[in-house]
Parts: sequence; C-alpha cells; structure tokens
Amino acid sequence: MQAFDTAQLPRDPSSVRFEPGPTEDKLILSMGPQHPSTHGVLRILLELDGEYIVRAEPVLGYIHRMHEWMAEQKTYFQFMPNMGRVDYLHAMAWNWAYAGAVERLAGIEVPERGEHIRVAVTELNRISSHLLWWGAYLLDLGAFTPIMYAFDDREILLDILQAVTGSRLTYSYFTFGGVYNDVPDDFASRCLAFTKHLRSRLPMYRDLVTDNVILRGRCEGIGEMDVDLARRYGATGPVLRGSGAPVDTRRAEPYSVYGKFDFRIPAYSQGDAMARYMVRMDELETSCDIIDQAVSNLPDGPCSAKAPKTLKPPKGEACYAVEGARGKILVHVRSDGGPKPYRVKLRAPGFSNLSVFCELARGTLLADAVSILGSLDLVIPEIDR
Amino acid sequence: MIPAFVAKMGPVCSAPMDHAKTGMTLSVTVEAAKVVQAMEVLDAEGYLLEDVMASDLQDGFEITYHLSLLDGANRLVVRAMIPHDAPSLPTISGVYPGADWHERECFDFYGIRFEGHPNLHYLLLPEDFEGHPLVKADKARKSLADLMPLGYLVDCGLAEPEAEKPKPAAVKAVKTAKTEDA
Amino acid sequence: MSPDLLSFDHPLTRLVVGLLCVFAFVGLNGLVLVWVERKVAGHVQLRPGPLHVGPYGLLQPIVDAVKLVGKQLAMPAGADKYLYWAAPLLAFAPVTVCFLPLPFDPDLAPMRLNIGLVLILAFSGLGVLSLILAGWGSNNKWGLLGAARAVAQSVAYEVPLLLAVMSVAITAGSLDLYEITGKQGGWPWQWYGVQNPLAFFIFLVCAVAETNRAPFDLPEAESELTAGFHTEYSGMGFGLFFLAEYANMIVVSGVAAALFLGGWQGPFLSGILWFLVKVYAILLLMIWMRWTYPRVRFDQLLNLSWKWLTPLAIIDLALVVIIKGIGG
Amino acid sequence: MSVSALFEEACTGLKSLFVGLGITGKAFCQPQVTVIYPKQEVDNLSTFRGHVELVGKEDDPSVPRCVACGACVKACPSDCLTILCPVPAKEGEQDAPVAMGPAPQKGSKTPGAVIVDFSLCSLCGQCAKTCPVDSLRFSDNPYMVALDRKEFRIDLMARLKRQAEEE
Repeated sequence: MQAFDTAQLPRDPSSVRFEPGPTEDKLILSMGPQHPSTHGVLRILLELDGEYIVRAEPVLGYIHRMHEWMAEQKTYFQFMPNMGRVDYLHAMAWNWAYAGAVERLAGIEVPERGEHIRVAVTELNRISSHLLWWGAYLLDLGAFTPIMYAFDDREILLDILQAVTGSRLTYSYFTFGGVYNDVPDDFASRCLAFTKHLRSRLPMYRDLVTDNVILRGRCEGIGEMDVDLARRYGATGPVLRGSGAPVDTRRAEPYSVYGKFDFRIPAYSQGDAMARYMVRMDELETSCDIIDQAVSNLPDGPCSAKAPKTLKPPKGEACYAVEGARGKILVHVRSDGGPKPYRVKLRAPGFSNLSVFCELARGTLLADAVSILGSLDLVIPEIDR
Repeated sequence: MIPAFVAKMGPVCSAPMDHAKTGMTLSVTVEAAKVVQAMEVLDAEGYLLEDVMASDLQDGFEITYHLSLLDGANRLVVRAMIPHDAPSLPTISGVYPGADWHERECFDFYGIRFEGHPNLHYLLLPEDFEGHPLVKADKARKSLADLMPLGYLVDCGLAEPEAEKPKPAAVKAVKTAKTEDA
Repeated sequence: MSPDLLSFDHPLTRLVVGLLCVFAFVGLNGLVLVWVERKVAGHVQLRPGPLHVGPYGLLQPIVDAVKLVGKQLAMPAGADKYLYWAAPLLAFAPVTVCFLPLPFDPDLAPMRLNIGLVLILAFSGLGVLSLILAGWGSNNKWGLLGAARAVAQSVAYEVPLLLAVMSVAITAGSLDLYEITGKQGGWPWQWYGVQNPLAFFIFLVCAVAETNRAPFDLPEAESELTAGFHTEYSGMGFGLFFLAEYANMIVVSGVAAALFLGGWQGPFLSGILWFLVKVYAILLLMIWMRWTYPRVRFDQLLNLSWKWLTPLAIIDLALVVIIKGIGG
Repeated sequence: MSVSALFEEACTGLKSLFVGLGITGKAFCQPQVTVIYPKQEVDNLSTFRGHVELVGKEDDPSVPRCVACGACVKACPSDCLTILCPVPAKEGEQDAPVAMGPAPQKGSKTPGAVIVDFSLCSLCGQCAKTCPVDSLRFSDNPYMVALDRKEFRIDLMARLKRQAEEE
C-alpha cells in the first residue's frame, strides 16, 4: 500500500480532540455526518478494536440553528412556527410545549374542545413518529420492506392531519389559547377509522418483524441500561420506560385533559434495545386508545380562547413539560413583560438520550452500535436545535 | 411545604412555586460553589436531571438546573448566580453524567466555565466560532427583579412584601449582604 | 493453426465458444435479474417498481448499465492503483469460469469435466479475494472492515457448503455435474434435494451467505459500513461488482438446480427450459428473502455456520455414508 | 441449555422466518398503493394549504378586502410579505409622480401591491390570523414549480384579478 501523508489533509478539530487512546492498534473511525444509519447529520467518532467499540463520542452541531436565540428576537406569536422545525417528526408536541409554557405565563385558559383536539392531533402525530421510527430502525437493521408498510399506514394518518392543519410534516397548528382552526366535521370518524385500521395492522407488524428471530438476535441484550443510569443521564420517554420505569409525563404531571383519559403506560424491564422497541410498539396502541377517547366525545364550543393580538405576558417564568415521542420535552420561558420572551430554553429529550450512547456503545460491536443508536430514536434537528 | 432535604443542600433561599402557574414546585437558590453538594443531595433523593439552563441577567449569569422525581408533578429548580466578569462554577457532571452536554451547551452560548469539566469544548457551535451568541448587550439585560414576580422576590428576600416595585438599590444591598454571609 | 482446432470437438475451441456464450448468458441474465429483483422488491413493498423505461420498465437495466458505463471512474487519494482496479475484474472473471461445467441441457454443457464440481468450488472461492483487494486497495476504513468480514464469512461458510455438496457427490458417486444430474430423475421424489433435504437446506443457506446476499450481506452492510468493500467504487467499477454478485447468484442457483433439483430433468419434458425454471425459482427465493429479513449480526452469522450448519452437515454426511455403505 | 430446548428455539426461529416470508409474499400479490404521479393524482388536494392569497370583496371579487394596515407584515416571522401604498404627497409637491411606500401610509385604504415571497414563507398563518378584515387565506395550489426563485415572489393583486376573471 502506498504511503499516504495524512498531514496534508485538512485538520479536523473534532478528531484532533479525539486523540488515540493509550493502547495501540486501534482504528479511529468517523461515522457520519453522512452515514446511512445516523439519520441526518450526526457524526460519531469511534475508536475501534477490530469491530469492537472502545470509545464513542458523538459530534453534534451540524444543523444547529440557534432556535433559542431566534426566540429572543421574535414575538411570542412569531416564534411558534419554529417549534415545528425543532423536531419535525413530533412537531405537535413541541408546539404544545411552547404554547403551554406561554399560556401558563399569560394565564390563558384553553377551552375544552381545544384541549381535546390538541390531544387527538398530538397522539396522531406520535403514531406517525413511531411508525417512521419503526421503519427507519428496521432499515438500520437491514430490512428494507417494513418502512414501506409503515409509510402505507402513515399516509392515511397524514391525510387526516393535512385536512386539519394543512400541512403534513412541520405543523404550526397550535396557537396560544387553543388551536389554529377547528377540525373538519369528519375528523372524529376518520380518526376512529384509522385507529381501527392500525390495530388491525399491528398483528402483521408483529409477525413480520417483532417475532422475527433475526431481529430478536439484533436487539435482545443490546445496549442494556438500568433505571439509575437513565436517571443520571436524564434519559426520558421510551428509553426510560424500556428500563422498567413506567414514567410518562402524561401521567406523572398531567397536562391538558390527559387526566381524564384511561390509558396504559407500557414499560419493559429488560432495558435493552428490544425493550425500547416493544415500548414504542405498545405505545402505538396506547395512542390509539387515547385518540378514541379524545374524539369520541369531542365537546362542543370554541376550539380556541381569545388571546390578545399582541401578547405581553406579565413578568415571570413558566415551564411546561410535554411527553413527546422521544421523551420529556420541557420549554422554559422567562418574560420581562415585553412582547418578546427574555429567554426561552428548549429541553430536547433526544439530547439527553443520545448522551447515554457513549456509555451504552462501549464494548459493543459496530453493528450493535447501529442497533443502539436506532433504538434511541434520534431526530438530529431536535438534538442540535 | 419545603422538604427536609433542602436544608442539606445549603440553600441561600428557597421559594415554593405554584405548579399550575409556573410548572415548578420549588426553587432553591444556592451559592455557585456549592452546586455539587446540592446535586449530591438531590441525586440521593432520586431526582432526574432534566436540563441545565443559563440566562444572562443584569446581576450576572443565572444557572438553573431543572430536576424532577421520576413520578409526579414535582419539578425542582436549583439556581446559582455567577458574576459576568468571572463566569465559572464547579461542574456537576461527576454527580449527573448527563449534565456533561448541558454544561457544554451553556459554555457554547454564554461562555460559562465549568471547573473540572472533562471536556469543555464547543458542542453545538463550530470550533472556530468567536463569541457566545446568547450573551446580551448591557442595555438589553434585565435584573432578577424585573423578571420575577413579586411573590418570588419576597420569598427569596430580594424585596419587601409591601414594596410595589423594589428599588434597584435595595436589590444591590441584599445581594452584597448575601455574599458577605458566605 | 492445426485443423483440429477448427473442429468443435477440440477442447480449446469448445472453451472459447463456451466462454463467449457464457459471457452472453451472464450479461443477459444479469440484466434480467436486475429487473426481476427490482420488480419483486417493488411489489413486495406495494409499489410498482421500474415502470417508465420500456414496457413494464423492461429496459430499465439497460439504461442503468449505460449510466454506469458513462460515469466517471474515481479513485480515492492514497488508494493502491493496481489492487484497486484489479479487484472488480477479479470479482467478475472467476465467475464466468464457474459456468463452464454447468449442464444446462443433456446436449448443452460447455465443458464436461469429471471434476466439474471441484472447479466451481475452487473458482467461486477466488471471489472473496477480490473483496479483500477491493477493501484493502481503496484505503478506506469501511472498505477494510468489509474486507475483513468477507474473509471470515467466506471461510466459515465454505466448510458446511463443501460438506453438503460432498454428501450429494457421495450419493451420486461422481464429481461430474452432468453425471450427478443424470442420476436423478424427472419427478421431484427422484431429486437429491427431496431425498436429502437437510443437505439442500444447508446448501441454500450457505449459497446465500457465499454470494453475500441479505440477510447475510455483511461485507457490504450499508447501514453499518456505508457500502463495505465497494464504498469507493464508482461507475463500471461498481458495475462489475454488481454484475459479479448476480453472476454468482446464477452460478449457485445453477449448481443447486443440478445437484438437488434434477437439473434439466423434469416431469413430461426435459431440457434447458426446466433447468432455467429451477434456477429462477431459487433466484426468486433469494430475492424474496432479501426483501423480507433484517441483517444478522456478524458473530451470529459465524455462530450459525460453526454451531449449526457445520455439525448438521457432518451428521448429514455421516448418514449418507452409512446409508450408502448399507445399500451398496 | 439443553439440546432439546436449543432445537425448540431453532424451530420457533425458523418458523418466524417462514411467517415473514408469508407476509411479504402476500404483499407481493396485493395491489400496489403507489400513485403514479403524472398519470394519477392524489385525492386530497382540496385540503392542501399553499401560499397565502388575497380574499376579494363580496361585491367586487377583483378588489381585495385589504385595508393596507400592515398588520400582516408586522406579524410575519420571516418578512415575506410586502404591501405597497402610494405615499401621500408632501406640501408643494403635488405634481411629483406618486411614490410607493410600505403600508401603512396615511390616507390610503387600499393596497397598491401585495407581494408574498414564498421562498421565505413557512406557512404558519400568522398573517391570516392577525388580519383585521380577514383578507388573507391559504390558497390550494399544490403545483408550484419554477426555475428561478424570483418567480416565488408572487403578486397577490394580480392573482386575485386573474381568479376573479376566471370565475
């Protein structure tokens, strides 16, 4: 092999910091920012011993957009469309977290109908996020077909959401005090038809993928994490529930009308990739249950409270936690009484979930790292914000 | 009202908050040097670290740690104030390894140095970025008294209950008294 | 030039003509297979597959080939020039030789060799060399990992493959594919695949693994290694690897058809048609599997070979020897 | 693990593989769900929300309801709306050509031009929400194709006139 002078290559600050370890014969591998299984522009520096991972360090910031700065430059209303872009897969939950925080600050009450619509569209959006995750995770594991079946089902759902919100991905449907517009008349019946359809498809999902011996081999016992590790890293959502703690913001600090609904919070105690997988599959059913309850007795009345056209919340601060598809979304807004927020802090669940990856990946095979990464369900724009 | 373990954290002041109005139940202000001690107490109590937030105020950078127990509406915030000219405080990544990235993010946006942090480099910003984007201009900065409702200020001893608007001088006086106590 | 050479019976002439035919056969079948693969993938995924170029998208593979030929051949900085370009050629060349001893029809076997089976196994073993060269020569870490995987996988799966083939060879008492086919009858119960299903099963699994097809496509596992050994190849460099993969598939399916499914023989009529039908049935099965399963992990792949297939193949071989000993 | 348990596990594993083949095989025979675009069209275009457009007055659909107050321009998070009005002439300059300036302008209750730069728009609807006379709404035009980004600066007044003529 020809000698190649690596000194000629442009210096890469991230890998300069990632010095080779004390032992020799290790391979430093840069996975990403363009890699099929990093789902966006995430880069992971790996130190490999053969195919075993000695160290892993994610390098973030490739699509950092400084949303928190933008929030300080815009009025409360104007920042709303940004929220759909933070996590494009569960835009509704981010909409809700921001709207909720501002509503708490300004003391705006949301009418009952608005709350029900919010619950229904957020849960629909959660299903669409989980379906996409399911397909993409299997793509990571080398199965090409499930994503098409998932998209087939997701399409019905997106049609419903399009009829309500006018868009299919980056919704900015929430306003302070309710939702942007009322739902069409056939919304409830379409939702019920969809949940029925999805429930009928779940056995197929199970037979094709969940029971598959190859998938189980790839997921069982991989990336094990106990509750304490998850807690110390701040991992939430399906990742925490996969470690055995049935913790869900919808139940723990019930916001909106979630307290009225009866739903099961799935939790699996193995703490491995399979447990996280199973939690998400069960959550599809949970979301279906919630949607059924939310739309089957949709209250009459206005969908939105009258909010002032220029919102100036009194000085103070408010947090609002929402259970997103990836975990606990927390938006903290500080107001100085002016038309623009003084400080907005966005707590992205994926950020904390990904930070566990360094711990989980150590000592596993490269293929396991892909499996772990997929099981954390990352959306890079949310992590980078 | 205020749980017993708060006393062990070495609080400068603690103020109960209304969850329905703010999403938080308790705010504990500690001295910057004592955050690790406070976090050790909370870790033993089983709190989950949600995030680390910094804000740029007139009085200095305020670091806010959001924590909550796994179950229930019990968000607790720990606050610490550090001066603009010496923005540093000890890292809590030894207690909560998840704080590592959150602290790096604060370093990115505010230039706050976390003493003892294993890897304090830019996380989200490019390596060659100059400055810290969320640091406000002097004019735009507001003091804590301008940002917090009166009830909180009273609880924290930053304002008199009767005073409609606390005078800036009074705030200063309280602040200096606080540091003298330490 | 001796007059001997011009007659069709001269081995050299047969070789040259045979090779030409094989090239044509491989090229044509490669194109057809690309189309079949895409159509099957499409229909399995509830979409139509290629549609717009020609009727039912039939001309799509040709357009693809033209595109590949037209593309620039890039070589990464620091790659070993000779190894890098030798690899795709080496991937494709040995496969063509493997076609020579295949009996397509009682009257159509390019070369009748009494050790045809050995020749195929020997030359198909060469294929892995090209993967190593490609991975090593392209000076790419992903390529290197892919190459390392390819070696371990090839070594692991050649053992049960050989054992499975040997059990058939012992039953037939020959290493000549023509003869082995001849010993089977037209009806399914006369096929070795039905008489010895375990060997057939082991052979099929090993064949999928040897041709690096999903779920055993570890050397090129694109969600882990981006594209493994052919990460750096563009244009026809990639095209040759692509073609070699399909040619390899046809070879193993041809061998499987000859060894286990009675080759050209079939009920009612016999000939090349039956042979092709059987080959394509196996190919379809391989394609079908690819679009159904996730990829196994590398250690699981090796475990499957060493802990399951190899012992089973040894047991099968022992049984065959015992039965053969008792019977005759 | 006993040998029998091992074989039992292998059998369930193999069975799961065959079940998987069965499902994809069944899908192979099912009709496809793809909508082949130029030949077919999806059926939910009516709920599509494209760029904003002006709403005409009831008595004269070619004239927008817009009162050129400029509220939408201020509400827009990404500065994609431009409303131009004639600037009132200064004292002694009555004869000068009428200059156009950003709304609101004193004395002008109708817009001279309403332009939306769709390449900046994030379809949040803040403009339509703030409009005091409900003069803005989402259009349902899904086919937005252009070779030049300048073509995404859409003149809404011209669009409204065209729509009024078509009706």
